[in-house]
Amino acid sequence: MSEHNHHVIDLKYLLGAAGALVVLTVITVAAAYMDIPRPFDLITALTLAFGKATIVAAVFMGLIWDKKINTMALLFSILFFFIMIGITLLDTLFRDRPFWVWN
Amino acid sequence: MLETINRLILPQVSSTFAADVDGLFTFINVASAIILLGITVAIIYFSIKYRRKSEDDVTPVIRYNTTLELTWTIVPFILILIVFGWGFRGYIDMRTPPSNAYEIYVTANSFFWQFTYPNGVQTTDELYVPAGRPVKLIMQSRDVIHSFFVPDFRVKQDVLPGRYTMAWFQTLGTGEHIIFCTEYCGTGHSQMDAMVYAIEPEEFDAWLREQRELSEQELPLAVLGRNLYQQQGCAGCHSLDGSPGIGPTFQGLYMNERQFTNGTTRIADAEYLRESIVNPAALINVGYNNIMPSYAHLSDDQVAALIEFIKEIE
Amino acid sequence: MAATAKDLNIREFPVEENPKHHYLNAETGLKSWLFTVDHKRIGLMYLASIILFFFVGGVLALALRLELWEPARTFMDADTYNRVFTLHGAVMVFLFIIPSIPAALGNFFLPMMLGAKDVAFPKLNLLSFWIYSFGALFTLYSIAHGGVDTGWTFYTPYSTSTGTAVISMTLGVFIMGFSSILTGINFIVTVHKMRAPGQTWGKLPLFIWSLYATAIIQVLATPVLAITLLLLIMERTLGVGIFDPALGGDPVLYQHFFWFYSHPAVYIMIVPAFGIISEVISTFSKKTIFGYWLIALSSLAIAFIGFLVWGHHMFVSGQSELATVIFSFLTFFVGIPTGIKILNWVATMYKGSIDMKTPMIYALMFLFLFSIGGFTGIMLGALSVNVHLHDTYYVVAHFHYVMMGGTVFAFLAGIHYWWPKMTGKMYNEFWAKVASVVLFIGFNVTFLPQFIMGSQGMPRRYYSYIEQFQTLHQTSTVGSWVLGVGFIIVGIYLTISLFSKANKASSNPWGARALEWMSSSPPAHHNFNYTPVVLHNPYDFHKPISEFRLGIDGSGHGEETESKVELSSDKA
Amino acid sequence: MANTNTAHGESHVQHHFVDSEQQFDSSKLGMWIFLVTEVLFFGGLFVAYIVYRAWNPELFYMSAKELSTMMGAINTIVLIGSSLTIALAVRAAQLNQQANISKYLLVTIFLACVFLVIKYFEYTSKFAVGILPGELYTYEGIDHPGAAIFFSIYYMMTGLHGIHVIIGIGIMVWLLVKTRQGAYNSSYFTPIEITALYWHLVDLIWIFLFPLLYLIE
Ligand code: HEA
Ligand code: HEA
Ligand code: HEC
Ligand code: CUA
Ligand SMILES: [Cu+2]
Repeated sequence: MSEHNHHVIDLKYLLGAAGALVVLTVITVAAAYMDIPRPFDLITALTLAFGKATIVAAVFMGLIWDKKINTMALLFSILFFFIMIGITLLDTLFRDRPFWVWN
Repeated sequence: MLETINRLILPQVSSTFAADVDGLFTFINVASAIILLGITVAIIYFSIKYRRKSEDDVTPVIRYNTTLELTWTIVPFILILIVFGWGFRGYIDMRTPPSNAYEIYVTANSFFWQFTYPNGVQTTDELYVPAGRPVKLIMQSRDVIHSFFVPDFRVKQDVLPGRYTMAWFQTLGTGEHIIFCTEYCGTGHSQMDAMVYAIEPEEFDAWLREQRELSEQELPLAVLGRNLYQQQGCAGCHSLDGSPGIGPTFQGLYMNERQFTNGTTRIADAEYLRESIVNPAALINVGYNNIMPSYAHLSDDQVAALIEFIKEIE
Repeated sequence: MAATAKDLNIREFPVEENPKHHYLNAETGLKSWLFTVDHKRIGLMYLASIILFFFVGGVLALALRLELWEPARTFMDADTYNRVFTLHGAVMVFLFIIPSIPAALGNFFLPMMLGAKDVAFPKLNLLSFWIYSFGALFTLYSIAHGGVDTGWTFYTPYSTSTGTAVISMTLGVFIMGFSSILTGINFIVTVHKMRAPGQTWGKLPLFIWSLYATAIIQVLATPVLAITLLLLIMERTLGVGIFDPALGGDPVLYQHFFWFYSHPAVYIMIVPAFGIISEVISTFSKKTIFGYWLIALSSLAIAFIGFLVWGHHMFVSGQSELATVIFSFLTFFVGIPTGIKILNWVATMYKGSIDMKTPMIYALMFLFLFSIGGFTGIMLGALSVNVHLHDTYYVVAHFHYVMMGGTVFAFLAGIHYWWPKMTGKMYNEFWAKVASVVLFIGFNVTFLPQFIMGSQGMPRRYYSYIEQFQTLHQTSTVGSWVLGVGFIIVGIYLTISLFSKANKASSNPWGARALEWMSSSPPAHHNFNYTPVVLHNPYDFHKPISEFRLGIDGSGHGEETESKVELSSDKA
Repeated sequence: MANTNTAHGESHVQHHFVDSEQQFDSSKLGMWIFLVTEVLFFGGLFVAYIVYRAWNPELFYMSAKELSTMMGAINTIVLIGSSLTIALAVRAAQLNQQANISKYLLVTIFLACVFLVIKYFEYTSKFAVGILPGELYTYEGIDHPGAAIFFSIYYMMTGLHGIHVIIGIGIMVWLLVKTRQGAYNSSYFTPIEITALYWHLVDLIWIFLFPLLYLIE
């Protein structure tokens, strides 16, 4: 039990994670200077950001070794954020498409 | 009998979609009443039948019953699908004006309604529409959010600043109907009512022409001022007979001494009146709030007309 | 918690009746209250504050109703009226009903029902109470500085342009949000980590389940309210323009933000009430609750669906029609888990041994009144009907039926149910029954007419109205006086019960089975002098009561437990 | 069931917990739930961002150009570094290396301050040309009527994030003082652990702010 909770994260994971984050940051900036066409530049940037976020959460925050419930909490918050933005966009993106324009 | 009850609790049916709305209203009421009656009867019956007889009563262990649980999941499920579908259909109607609808522009202000007809005629707090023809309202607000509501038509739509919203209706005949503002908009919210007059289409055309001619005529300044007083909504806040309102009465205002919240006083001469109309925030009368909108967009002639009109009210 | 029952020396612990030492006299003096970390005392302090604010809100309501006696002015002017209804709504929602059941009764009973000594973070719990008080002070400050006239919804752009004390009021609500979040965090962790040995999720009292679902909503929704109010404050101070059409912003976006919190918030108000009803109906029917898991999980279902439907407050606001239709569709689905609860409660009474004590009367009134409130919610969710009824008194009646007829009646049930446990005193049963009937009548006389005038088109937030509605308004006003009389009776007999000597309550006057009843009345300073062990579902009335009083020796104080268990020092 | 190491004498278990295991787990879960509220708190601003971006994609491309990618990138690296050092501080505590706890906390605080200093230079250079939030906005370099809104959102997001950094510094200074007093060791380091979680979240949020605000060209 104790080892489980008080898991001491191996130094190589911590340093590895930091290294990976720096590399990904450099790639993010580089990708921004390349002329990737419109929607894809954003998609690249966000994919990279999600990758970095996963590293931070998994290694630095220790979720890999931690109780599942903590990971669930984080995932829940993200789910509800997506609910909030997703449903709001159903309004803001579709305002100029009312029924009376359809016929 | 349902019809009688409906007449007691719903306003008159005066537009093409009112009947459908009332139908759904009745359906939900009846369905709810049946379920509620069931629940209530069960509660009362159980309370009497199974009342405690002694402190040692032993009760059976009943933890679950799949049939029952399924029943009271599925029956409500079916009911809500019906309610959704019915409401959806009615709503689509309300959002789909026929393409031949007669278009009127509506501007909401704190606290009055302005209606602008295709030929440029403007009215305030009085909406004339041709009876039996579809009418589409294209609405915008000058300041905060208001809402356009005619109970007799079952029509309601918020009116927003910086954007058009739309409502439409078709009356079933001629008649007068009240318009309410149903989005809270401040001090005068509950006085922001107006009237719809549905008149025969021929009569309507004649009315529209007459208004057009009237507005082109040369009128004496004070008369013009009186019209502006109605059209610009001054009437919503300023009375002419001394009765208190959202703003000070115009009765006896001219050349009277005014007291301001910053402690100064001033005689209400023509220049003061002009300033009060164009830049009302500059001096605030004691006992009133700084809520009068600026009328800087009025032309000099119009302001002059208003001042002449105010002068005459003694 | 990992230990199984047979490793431990389990035995029955008898309850001490009329204890000399209990949490109320463990320490004395004002300080022992203001700086206590005892969840029971914090619960009582919340209870006192909440009752205070209910009366403030109630007196404002009486003033509103009185003003509506005449179509035009009765005794206050339009600006005052607007401030009064805003304050009534804000006080009732943010200072009374949101903290009511969770922070007062929940704080008191959640740890006891889990057999724990306290919530997981007692200091945070105290902090949460102080934050609440601090936020309440801001609200009082804004009253003193001219009040607020925006309605409790603070809609932009009106709220950014009106000259009243909007900033201090929103700041107050913002601060109280943190109090609500802290309570939520505390409850979630406590339920997860501090259950008594043997108390699996299937043996939790339903009140705990409902508080758990509520806490999830609090934690997920309240931060959005906080950021919304912060944006509103920024809008007023810096003119950031996100909600201001003049700068390219969008006022409807504000409404999304506000209702993303405030719709789930209505379930923060009602779900704990459901928990009380489960306890009361089962206890006074002396019968196993029918459909335990469905009642437990439907709370979570309501919490989840509740996050998907906020736009039903915005059907005519100018949001896209696509969103409107989807919101309406989703709205109805809350009705199903709610209905499951209601019908399971009714089924619990079947073949029970029903004892019509005051808490039970309130619970049954709840079933009736809340169902009306719920059905009229369905009515409002129906698209074409909502267009007609939105922002009329029909909505006002709907939400008073659910909040007052629902939550407040359940709250009254809860207070009467747990009064002997909290205070160690019994109240006068006769007067309690009289009051409940007076309240029931008063409530319906006040709010039934509002359904009718709303259907006829009477808009809400109206200072003056057309004469056609006068009779209905006057009926409603008379009803509000009856309500006032009812609450005065409640106040009198409860106060008397506190101070008279002859009415000591026994530890378990209703013969209930949940853990809180296995402690003395009033409970000991640390709730239990042993570590309770749970074997049965809390509604297993067919099991002898002695099997609900099991436990293991040792007060469960950390140090003592540790001294008993062989400690192995391990290098992590 | 309580395998707690009490070798260091003093017990940190509060009376209502059964053992320190339960106490530690509870604190950690509590912190994670608090982080959930933080995600949704910032989430509101992200919603505003996404909605306005969907309405005015051009504006967001134009405005992002005004921000200094270099400064943003350096700050990203700085925060990543600080995340590493605070993780190392936790590790040091777990291994009972008192001196290292202080050392890593100090570095973390230093990096956090670097972040703020860079942010300060960024803000002032914007203020100088009249890029201010909302009504105060006077800059004329961006030819778009909604430009003020982008920068309102920019200031709200980075400002709120900055406040979190400042709060983080405050907590870490307090941890440092307590560490020096010998309050933490391998059997009790909960405050360091949960502060680290908080700090990582601050980092996480910046990881999204950086590409969204600075990089969309
Ligand atoms: C405790 C608070 C509470 C609760 C529990 C509810 C519950 C519900 N509410 Fe209510 N509501 C409010 C508080 C609450 N509401 C407030 C404060 C406002 C106004 C805010 C303002 O503008 O100021 C409001 C406004 C409001 C509106 C907007 C009205 C408008 O402004 O136009 C709508 C519209 O859909 C709505 C719907 C519902 C629904 C569908 C439920 C459902 O959860 C109800 C579910 C219950 C049942 C359905 C009854 C039991 C079920 C059965 C017995 C089974 C059989 C069921 C079926 C056949 C369906 N509510
Ligand atoms: C928990 C929520 C809650 C509760 C319990 C109540 C309770 C009551 N409400 Fe409330 N109400 C709201 C929440 C609540 N309300 C909200 C959110 C709004 C919307 C605001 C807005 O539009 O922004 C609203 C709006 C609202 C309106 C509409 C105003 C308008 O739109 O113009 C009305 C009008 O009748 C009203 C009346 C009442 C009445 C009569 C009670 C009664 O049930 C009150 C009963 C209580 C008492 C009667 C107190 C008893 C006390 C005494 C008897 C003490 C006597 C004291 C001394 C002598 C010192 N309320
Ligand atoms: C929204 C309500 C409102 C409307 C509409 C309104 N006013 Fe006013 N008005 C006020 C208030 C309130 C005051 C007092 C506060 C102040 O001095 O600014 C006032 C003050 C005045 C005064 C100074 C009166 C005095 O007693 O010193 C004049 C003149 C005036 N208004 C003219 C007009 C005219 C002309 C119109 C229409 C073109 C008009 N107002 C429309 C609310 C309104
Ligand atoms: Cu205009 Cu209310
Ligand atoms: Cu709702």
